[in-house]
Amino acid sequence: MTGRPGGFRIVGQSVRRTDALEKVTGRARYLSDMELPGMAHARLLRSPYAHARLLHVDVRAAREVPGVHAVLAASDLTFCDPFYGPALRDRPLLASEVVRYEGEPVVAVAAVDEATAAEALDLVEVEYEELPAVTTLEEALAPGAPRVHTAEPLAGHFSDLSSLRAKPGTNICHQFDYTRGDVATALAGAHLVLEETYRFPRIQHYSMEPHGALAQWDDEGGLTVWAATQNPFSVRSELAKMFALNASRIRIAVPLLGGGFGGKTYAKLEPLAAALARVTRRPVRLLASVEDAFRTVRRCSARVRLTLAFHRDGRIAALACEADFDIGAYADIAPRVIQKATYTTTGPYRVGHVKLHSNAVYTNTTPGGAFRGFGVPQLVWGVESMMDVAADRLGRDPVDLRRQNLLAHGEEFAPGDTPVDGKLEESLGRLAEAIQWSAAAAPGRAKGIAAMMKASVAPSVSEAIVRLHADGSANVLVSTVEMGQGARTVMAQIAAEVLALPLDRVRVVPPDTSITPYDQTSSSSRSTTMVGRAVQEAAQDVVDQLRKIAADMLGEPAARLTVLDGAVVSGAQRLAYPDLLDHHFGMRGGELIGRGVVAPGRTKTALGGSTPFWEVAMGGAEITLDEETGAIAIESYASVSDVGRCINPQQCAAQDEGAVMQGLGHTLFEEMVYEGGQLLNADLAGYRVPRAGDVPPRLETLFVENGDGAGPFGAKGVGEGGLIPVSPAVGNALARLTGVRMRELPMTPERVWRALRARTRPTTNP
Amino acid sequence: MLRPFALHRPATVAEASEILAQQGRDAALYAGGTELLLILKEGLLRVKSLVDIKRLPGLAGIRADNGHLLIGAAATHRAVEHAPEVHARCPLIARVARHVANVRVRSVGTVGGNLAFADPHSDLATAFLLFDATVRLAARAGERELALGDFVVGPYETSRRDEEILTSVRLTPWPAGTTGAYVKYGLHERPTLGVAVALTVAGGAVRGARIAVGCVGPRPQRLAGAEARLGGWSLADVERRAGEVGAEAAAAVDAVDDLHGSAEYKRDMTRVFVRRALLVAAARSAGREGHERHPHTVVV
Amino acid sequence: MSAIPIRSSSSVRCIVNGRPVALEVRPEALLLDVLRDRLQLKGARRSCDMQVCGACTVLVDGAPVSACTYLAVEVDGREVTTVEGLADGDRLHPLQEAFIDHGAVQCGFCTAGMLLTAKALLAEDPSPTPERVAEYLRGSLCRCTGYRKILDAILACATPKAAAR
Amino acid sequence: MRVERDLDVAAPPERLWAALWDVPRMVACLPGCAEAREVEPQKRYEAHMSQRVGPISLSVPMQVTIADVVSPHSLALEAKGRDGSLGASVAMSVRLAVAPRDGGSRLRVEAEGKILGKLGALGHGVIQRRAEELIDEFGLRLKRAVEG
Repeated sequence: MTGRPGGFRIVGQSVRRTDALEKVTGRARYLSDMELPGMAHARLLRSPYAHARLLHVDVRAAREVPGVHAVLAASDLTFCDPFYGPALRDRPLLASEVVRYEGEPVVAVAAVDEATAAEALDLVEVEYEELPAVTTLEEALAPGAPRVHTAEPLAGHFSDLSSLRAKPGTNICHQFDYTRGDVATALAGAHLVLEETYRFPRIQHYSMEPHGALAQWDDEGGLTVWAATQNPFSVRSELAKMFALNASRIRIAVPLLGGGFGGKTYAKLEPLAAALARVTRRPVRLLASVEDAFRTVRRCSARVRLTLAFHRDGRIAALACEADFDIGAYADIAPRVIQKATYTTTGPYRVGHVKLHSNAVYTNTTPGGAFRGFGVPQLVWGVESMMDVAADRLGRDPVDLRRQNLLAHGEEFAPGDTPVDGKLEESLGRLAEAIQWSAAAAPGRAKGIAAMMKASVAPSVSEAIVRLHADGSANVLVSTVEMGQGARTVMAQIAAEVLALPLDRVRVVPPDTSITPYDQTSSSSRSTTMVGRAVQEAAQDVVDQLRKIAADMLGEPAARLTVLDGAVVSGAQRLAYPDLLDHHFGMRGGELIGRGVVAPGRTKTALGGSTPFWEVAMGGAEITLDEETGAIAIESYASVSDVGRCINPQQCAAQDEGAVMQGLGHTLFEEMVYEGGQLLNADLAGYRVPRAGDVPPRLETLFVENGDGAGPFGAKGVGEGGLIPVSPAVGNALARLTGVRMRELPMTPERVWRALRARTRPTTNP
Repeated sequence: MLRPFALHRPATVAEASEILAQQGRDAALYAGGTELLLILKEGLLRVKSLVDIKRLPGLAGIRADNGHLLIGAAATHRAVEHAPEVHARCPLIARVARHVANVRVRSVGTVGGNLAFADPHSDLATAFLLFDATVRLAARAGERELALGDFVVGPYETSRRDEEILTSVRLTPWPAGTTGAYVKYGLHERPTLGVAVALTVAGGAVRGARIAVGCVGPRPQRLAGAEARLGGWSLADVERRAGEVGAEAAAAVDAVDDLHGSAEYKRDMTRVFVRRALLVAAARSAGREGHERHPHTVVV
Repeated sequence: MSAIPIRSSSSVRCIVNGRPVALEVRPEALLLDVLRDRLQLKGARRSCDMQVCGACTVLVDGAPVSACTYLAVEVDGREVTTVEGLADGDRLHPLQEAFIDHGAVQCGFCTAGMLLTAKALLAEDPSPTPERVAEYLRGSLCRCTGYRKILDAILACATPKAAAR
Repeated sequence: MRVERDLDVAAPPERLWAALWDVPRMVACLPGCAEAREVEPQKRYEAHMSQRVGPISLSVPMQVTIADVVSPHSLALEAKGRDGSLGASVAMSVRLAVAPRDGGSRLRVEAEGKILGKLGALGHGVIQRRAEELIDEFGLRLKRAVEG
């Protein structure tokens, strides 16, 4: 298409990140670095109770503190819709009448500085009447359980969730069902039927940068919010509803993010910052602390009951899944998490008979939402553990059994749904080779593997604009958020490749909804595929315009012209871009604007849209165990991702190394611990994230590159997949080492120690 | 964010004590601040004054004193890690100091602050117990010296009176022929368990044993029963029967449930790590260094 | 040393990134806030706010400290180095170069603290083993990279053992 | 946290019961509790509770409500309060049951409580032990008061 025949100039190269220099010199700017003249600082008063009636909120004394600009309680929010939420508008900006989780905001204050704001909050008097709380799935699903919500909230703004199926009279806020084939008959005829239950804990994203927003209203009633968000357009539509404003009057600008991992999708602190800014008539910055972040969003915990049946020859006969996801006190995007993840429970395997059911269950805990993997890790933990249980029972090799059941390249995931776009067998083969599966493990060691296949969000829209300036440099306008994943670098690479420009002639503009075009979200591993393709199209649009101008100048058909090193060439003739623009506009000025739109639209599949690509990742762990303490050590880990093509191999490796380590976190250490409705470890003294010392001595990331991805140059998404196989790979290795099958995460030393003590029979594994 | 306070920088211990006596619970002693500033930021403690004692003359010193090792309360962990006097007299303490918390806390945090805060999940107090540590408390009225075991009375609780200042800790170096080890284990920021052991061997037999266990309970403790069991054992006995001592220690230790683990688990880990620590000490006594590596475990 | 307590502001003179600085600071002012809000040195960042994560690491007289839990008055008479002071003009510090080359930078929120901690380590031990580097970074958290590339970058800046002797 | 204790008292059940029903006096047996007074007879009381955990002092005006009485066998009360400066809320429910035993009586104490806010999370692990000590001391003082 472009570039030198047979290869690429920039795509496929590990070019330096375009933001690396500013980041190593301390010049990179994040939300917390932003200040505006007259800016007020906001703080929140949070509920100490998991569930309580708000009898009385008295903010009078707080308002009297010198330097306080505004103190808001729910009753003051008369100037806006006080509810928000992407799936259900069930979440109040400030608790009204009832608090539904410990840490829910009750009062917000904006003051001249943080100290004054804190002083004011000390003077707020709140009278609570404690109500019985449900903090576990068991409590929430018990007959007659206290209800977290009693009123039906308004529908949110997502079409795929327009028909949320709550179960009236219970804490179930949404149910998902999917059936294919006839599971009952398949089970009856199966050779082996396994039924097991797996549990996944509540996990905190722990982005190094907590949430934050800075809001300012202008004199014409327009609103600007600088937000640490992964999807500015969702924030915009939330604020548009809340303040009854046209989208065109709202501007969401996004600086660099200090990590996201899904925790910064959808509105979080932006509505409160905007409300405070409205009342104070000045810019208001609301920065979350780490403790606040623990009370803002988390990963949904889950209890997953799986039935997995096999034919005698090892083929999967049927799969049934009953999953309960604990989504906390407000829905956030959890309804989509549960249906999207549950729909792909069968992962990379061919399963004819499938019956899936999942519940999104409210509890009195921090709301659950999106988190790297979007519900899939919770299910894969169970399914991939059971693949090994099955291999053991069938006397089969775990790699072999998986290979037998893998979907083929081009095979539809489900009838009418996106065909498999990678070569799953190749991934499995590469993995087995990388961890030397066929070689016996050394004494005291064991290996385990796991595989996963995940859908990206659909329907999905990404748009891009490429502007080629008169001097031959270019801007790429996209709303992809740079949160560490390297998207800005990758977009620049794609544009530079197509435009035949050096990388330093291309600059990607930071997201700003009033300037950069629509993009649904920077999540779901979708940016390289969707936005990347839009950038490719937009750049190609510019190239086509250039060739047309050149064709006009040269009197040659445009189709015969190519671009090379910043010029359109035809044989020995070379027309540099500035000259072409000069000719076109008749002056040194003007610009060529290219446009790219990627919008696959709706389909008739179960969720109304077919994934634009399949994210495929497999992982293999080799472990040792301190049998006396129960502590697992990961000696070696190999991760294989099918990415179609690496646009930037170093950044792909960086993504997967990070994903594996984050996966090790929830596999071995991480868990938000509640007692009596109180979160006990909302800080790093009690919540343990992986450290440098936890990196396995050998950590390898491999990529399958067949150029068969749906994205630009045959690339596709990466970033979530690497995290997902970690838990079952480690659990499978542990089972092979000890005969002990763990079914609950994290596999902390104490939990493994207990399991080892309860062990009744020695391992039957090879 | 910290709420306002006045910062006092007294020139003498007497002056510092005077301020403390006048202000009582409205004043807090400040040295490294690594613990104090945290609870102040969290609003769990509100004071009108901080009394900065780290500049008091001599308080940061580390020196030999009549055969003992005297560590000034304001000496940082980092200073302890590097001090030649510590390496010469109580080398285990230098090694323990090198692994306290993280490098930033070690740069700033002080020995006195660590002991006086009495966080049950701390390394130093456990290791100090092995050196029959005493602490010196000074006030206007005079000084007193207390055994460390009498000073730390519970979690975050010491017998320091409001007007008293912990000025130094005195360690008694081990007799010749003594080797020791400190082993800590844990997943979280602070250890789940710390075990310090020392064996004095003469004529091929254990003549004295010291075992201290910390972090698992309200305060670190010496385990006399377990120590006594080792008396007269040969190094071979220790290597063979260390598990018995571990079991004895586990039975004697006071363990509590917390986020670091259940009391039951901590008790069993006491068994495991007392044995492991004894094996390290015994191997060192026999002139062998090197030990098996275990996850989440630091051996010094 | 003075018997008169510091109740309001006191004057602090120090060297920040090689330049003399004189400031009036209140006793309760934290070094991190003074650096970020008064001196506009935004490279040190607040994350865990409890000395565990290392995002706010700066060097005081060469020693790494958590600026989030460190009184600004303490830097009086001392030398402070922040990430902004690492490069020599336009010439990056070798650690900065190595972090870029090894892809050790992702979101960048931990980067300043990582660089300064690594600088302190290499000053103390120019030829650390990989284990020593990992151990020294115990209090330096990164949620993006998985650490592998950070460790590689730091080790690339170590003096080879033979040369160090 | 939860604490359960059985305590033998060398006094007849009636005397023990009478001592419990003297709520201000009974509440004052809890270490750190002072200024106990009656607000509404046999229904609502007030007391002030102070506790120290190292450098941290908790000072809470408590409202005590009698939740359930099965005279002369058992008494359930609930107490709650808040330390505004620490942002810590304390909530307790205590059930005291009296039964005859070997000529004397046996008092069963079942206490359940929580401290909400930062202190509660931070003190997790420490608070359980402290609560046990408090209930033990409460039992001793009550016993002394009744037997003496």
